Amino acid sequence: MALLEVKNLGISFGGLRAVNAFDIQIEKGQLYGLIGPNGAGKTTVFNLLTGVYKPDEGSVVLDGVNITGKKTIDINKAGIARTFQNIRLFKDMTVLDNVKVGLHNNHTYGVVTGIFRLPKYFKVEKEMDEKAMELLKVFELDQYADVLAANLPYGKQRELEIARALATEPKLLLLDEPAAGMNPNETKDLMNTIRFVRDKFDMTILLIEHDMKLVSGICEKLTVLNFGEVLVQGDTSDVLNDPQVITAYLGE
Amino acid sequence: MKMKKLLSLVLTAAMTATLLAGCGNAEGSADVATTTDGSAVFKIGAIGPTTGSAAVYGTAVMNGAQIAVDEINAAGGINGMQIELNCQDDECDAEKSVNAYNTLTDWGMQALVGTTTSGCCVAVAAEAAADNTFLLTPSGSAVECIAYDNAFRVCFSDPNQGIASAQYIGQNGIASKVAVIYDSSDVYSSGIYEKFAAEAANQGIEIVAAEAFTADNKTDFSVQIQKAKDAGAELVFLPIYYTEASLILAQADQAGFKPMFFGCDGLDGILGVENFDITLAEDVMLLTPFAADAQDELTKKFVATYNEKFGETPNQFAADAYDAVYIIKAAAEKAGLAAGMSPSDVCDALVPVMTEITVDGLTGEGMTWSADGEPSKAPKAVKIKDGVYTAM
Amino acid sequence: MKKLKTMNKNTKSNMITYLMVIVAYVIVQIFVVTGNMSSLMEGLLVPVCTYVILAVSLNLTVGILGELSLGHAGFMCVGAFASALFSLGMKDSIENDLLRFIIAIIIAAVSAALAGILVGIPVLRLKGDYLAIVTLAFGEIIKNFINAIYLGVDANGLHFSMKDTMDLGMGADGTVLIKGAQGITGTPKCSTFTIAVILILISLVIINNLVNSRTGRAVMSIRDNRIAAESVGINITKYKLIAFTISASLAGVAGALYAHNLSTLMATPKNFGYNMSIMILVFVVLGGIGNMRGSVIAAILLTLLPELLRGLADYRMLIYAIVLIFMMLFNWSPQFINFRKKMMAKIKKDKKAEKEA
Amino acid sequence: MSFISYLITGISLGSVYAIIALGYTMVYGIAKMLNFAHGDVIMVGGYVVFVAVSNMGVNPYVALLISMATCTILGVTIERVAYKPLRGTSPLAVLITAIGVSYLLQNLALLIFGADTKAFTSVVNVPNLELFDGQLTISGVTIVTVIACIIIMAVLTLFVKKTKAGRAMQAVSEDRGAAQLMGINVNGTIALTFAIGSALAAVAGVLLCSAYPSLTPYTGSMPGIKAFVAAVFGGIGSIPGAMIGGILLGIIENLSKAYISSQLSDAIVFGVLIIVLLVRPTGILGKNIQEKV
Repeated sequence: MALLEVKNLGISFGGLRAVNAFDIQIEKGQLYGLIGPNGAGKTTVFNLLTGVYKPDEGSVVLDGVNITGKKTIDINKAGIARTFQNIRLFKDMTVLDNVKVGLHNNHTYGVVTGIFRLPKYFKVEKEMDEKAMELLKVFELDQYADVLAANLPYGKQRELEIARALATEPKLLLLDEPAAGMNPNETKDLMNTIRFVRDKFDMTILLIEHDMKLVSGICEKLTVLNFGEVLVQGDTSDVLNDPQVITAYLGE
Repeated sequence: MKMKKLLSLVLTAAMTATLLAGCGNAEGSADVATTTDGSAVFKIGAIGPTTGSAAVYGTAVMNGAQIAVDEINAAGGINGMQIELNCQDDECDAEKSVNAYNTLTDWGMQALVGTTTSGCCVAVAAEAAADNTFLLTPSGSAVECIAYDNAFRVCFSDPNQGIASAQYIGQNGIASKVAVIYDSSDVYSSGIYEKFAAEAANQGIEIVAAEAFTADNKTDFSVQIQKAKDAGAELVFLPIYYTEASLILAQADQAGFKPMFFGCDGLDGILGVENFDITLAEDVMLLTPFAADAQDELTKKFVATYNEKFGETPNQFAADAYDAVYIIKAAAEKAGLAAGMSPSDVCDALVPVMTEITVDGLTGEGMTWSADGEPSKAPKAVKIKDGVYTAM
Repeated sequence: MKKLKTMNKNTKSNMITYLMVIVAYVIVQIFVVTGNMSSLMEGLLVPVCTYVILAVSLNLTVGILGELSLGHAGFMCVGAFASALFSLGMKDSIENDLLRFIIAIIIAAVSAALAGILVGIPVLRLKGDYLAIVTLAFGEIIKNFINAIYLGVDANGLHFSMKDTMDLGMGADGTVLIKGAQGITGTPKCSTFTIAVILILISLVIINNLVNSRTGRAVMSIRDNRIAAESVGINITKYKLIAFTISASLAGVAGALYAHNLSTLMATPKNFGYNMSIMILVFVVLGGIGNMRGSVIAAILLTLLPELLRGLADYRMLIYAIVLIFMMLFNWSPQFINFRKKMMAKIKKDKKAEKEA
Repeated sequence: MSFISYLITGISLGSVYAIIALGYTMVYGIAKMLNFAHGDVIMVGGYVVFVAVSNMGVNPYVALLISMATCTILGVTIERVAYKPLRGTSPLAVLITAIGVSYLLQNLALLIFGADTKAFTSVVNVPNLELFDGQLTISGVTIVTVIACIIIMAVLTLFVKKTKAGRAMQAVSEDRGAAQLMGINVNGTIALTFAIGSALAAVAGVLLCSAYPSLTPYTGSMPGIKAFVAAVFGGIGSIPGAMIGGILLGIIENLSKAYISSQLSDAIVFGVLIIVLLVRPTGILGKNIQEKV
């Protein structure tokens, strides 16, 4: 059974059909790409999967659990974490704290424990620090641990978002244009990092991307979205050579 | 980082300055109480709001006290001591009032004229009792203002005014259906209203409408007026200050409602509102110990001096404060106060003689005091006729 | 304003704040004991502490939670009345002043926290200026409501009315505890400088520890980016409410201090209205949003300022207003900040030059 | 009959709130700041007319123009000195500065005019309207205020929609940065907004004092807050919203005074505000802006 099974997902905004009859199946460990022209509804799909929007119809099943229409936080707890197209970090918090927020639900103690610094506080905080530093090291962010997130270089901010998402220990990671705004060298590094993350954490990744080099370089399967509907779906090389896709991208 | 350092620096500077100021003051109070030219002085403090929405009352108290002090000093002072007056603002806030009181203590105050408003007075009275400082409030009318042995007042108490008003209306058969419009957020107003309502029952007066307003809501009275009108009130009792009363009179006129109006001492001053259409106040009755239009020499002189100095007609607060200073003078002379006494000694000397003195003032002739601090004087009922007060 | 922070730096900075408070306390105590303190300053000690607690507690809402609250005085009001009522009622039953006051403070904290939850649940769904205006509205409602409460006790038990004293219908032996606009009179004066400073320290410890805990991080993540916080599984409503409630509860503690410092307690527009809420906000903004030490300093300075200006008589509040505007411009205007930086740089340069010379 | 009477007085009170709220809402919509000093500009407007009419014997209508001119200059000066240097920093900083300005104006007025209440001579001399044999009286001020309110709202709406300066305002209000890029003089537009807002404050001050003829340095503060509530009620930033919010507020206030409790009317007004905002989080006519993810 696939890790993520989405069937017939759809939503309208004031009469406008943003996403229609969207189906996707992602196997565990896959690196899956979601592409399409601007305005095709890719980010809307992410928002539907993560509960930012409630779908008008269709179902989303993650690892056998139906998460259709659930709240964002419950979906995160069920195992989906994401990054954002326009970076959304906790800007006035340190890099380390950004990741520690991600660890929030898996390393717990109560409000009172925190306020009175009971022994459990020190134990759990130590665990969190270790775990967070481990994650930061993956992205070579450990040297920036005490820097405010807002002061990080752009590329590093994107990586921090991924680290924060990973901290929630998801089953499925959604990356929304992770290479946007990066130069070719940074993109190359990012491709390696994404692959490394997949291998190290045994992660399943769904990503939206415009950079065809990145998409063709790392994605195993692709879904092309156009005007809110699935145009083509399949193995990366097949999809990229499909005439419909070329037409959709270049116009007629 | 710099920001923090800067702030810390400012803090340190401020703390040092504060403490130094503190030292200075403390030393100052230890000085022998003399004026610059070497003659002995008696230090009177006054507290009232001179800023904030109650500023008009505090300012009146300060001005009234100042006139009395100037007169007394010109006439040779108290037992040869010149009076020094120090007025402090309390913004009509109990906490600020205590600050003002402490400021005066630092200055070396020997007797307090204050505070002006009831709420603040209750707080300051507790402090003054703890320090054993003599307190004479010109206008703090709430019962608790003089709960302590060292506290006396010049004005009537709230219950007194409420009962007297109900009795006056009932005994003279002025009206049987009465509406009350009062300020429920004000100690003075709600205090009078409660006693009035209680006494009204005894006098066979029916209260057909009791409508409140609050400090936050004192511009529009159309509803209260309409309700009084609908209830068929013959008389509207206004235990409130003249600022709101002037609005009520104007709005009642606009609404075509023309009952009799009856008020307490707070209403005095209504004719002095700059630019007020005094025809609106025609036939308004009030119980007041002071009327700026009274024809006795004392009042005429006071009003003239006040007008000349401050360009306004004095109200009852100014008269109370003026009397307060003279009352302190009378008591001090009776007790034979000498220069350089500590505030506590002054208090011990003044308290017992307060029940022995009789003072003729602006707000009453032959005023005497009981040991609980209440004055005994007769309220005058006056009616506004052709824009002037006339005795009823 | 935002500085590099590390765990260690944070702890260090907090320690400096605590130390500052303790040193200030010791210095002041020395002055008091040696009799070198003016009555005015001595009288101001407890109020200053009250405002410090109010400022740091509001900073939790404004700086850490990132929501503008204009109703903070309302929670102070709840705490003040609840604790004063308790103290007045138990005056004879609990002889020990300190014990009674401690219970009163706890009652104040709990009742204000309850008010915080009640207000917080609807309010925290709103955003920005709309949230601000609704907190203002709640603050005014609390004040308005308390002004209309009459509560008395006699042999038959408690009597309650929203109209007037006569409506209570009490027996002859009854005493009125809350008398509408006249509020509560005769609260025992239990607030001392020492207790007040201890309460400041407790408030600071609670807030600083909270900020550096899992809960605090969750709250700050909501402030920085609500959507991202949700995406990593932070329960927005829960953490907003926790922060808001703790903030309200500490305001209630400040209210207890306030109530037990004056023998009269009335809910006037001046002390519990939006004016006061705004005044507390002024402390927070002037001291630096999210900066607890700044709040402490600003609250001290701005409470003392109008008292130190008493010598100016009529011009006092005018000067105060001008100083306030100027301080805001000095602390916040980009031009001023640049100017300050330049001056700093110049001074440093001069010093360097001096050294080299 | 008394119900209708309460309703009419409510509308009268509400229309005063509405005029003040119009100024609030304009400034908020364009400068995105809560100008807490707005109520005090109203008070200044009132005093200028008072001095001109009572002390100098100027014709009331000329006095109104003088007052509008004074307030315009005052408003623009305040904006230039106190608010502009803080543009682009935290909105809280501007809010606090506005409070400082509010204190400043109140205390200046206290020093210049004293704490005494001044009885304001009504500028309006329209006779009262008596209906149903005098059972129902509508005062002249009410009629004038309501009409003035409608005219001002209409003119403002036309100004914002049809003129170049008005469209510039709209642009600045939508997106300040983009407006700047399009060559709109943002600072000029904001100054103009303050000028108009303050001129409106003068008119509001005169009508407020004509309806409630008592003038003190603190006259403006409570109506200012109420009008702010009214502006939020109607949807802050929306011109018709301010009008609707103001009038509704006045009606609710008077009806709750009449039928529920005159002591608790403020609590009820604020309670209704809270309920409205919970149902419509941006007020009655406010635009609901969804944050894009």
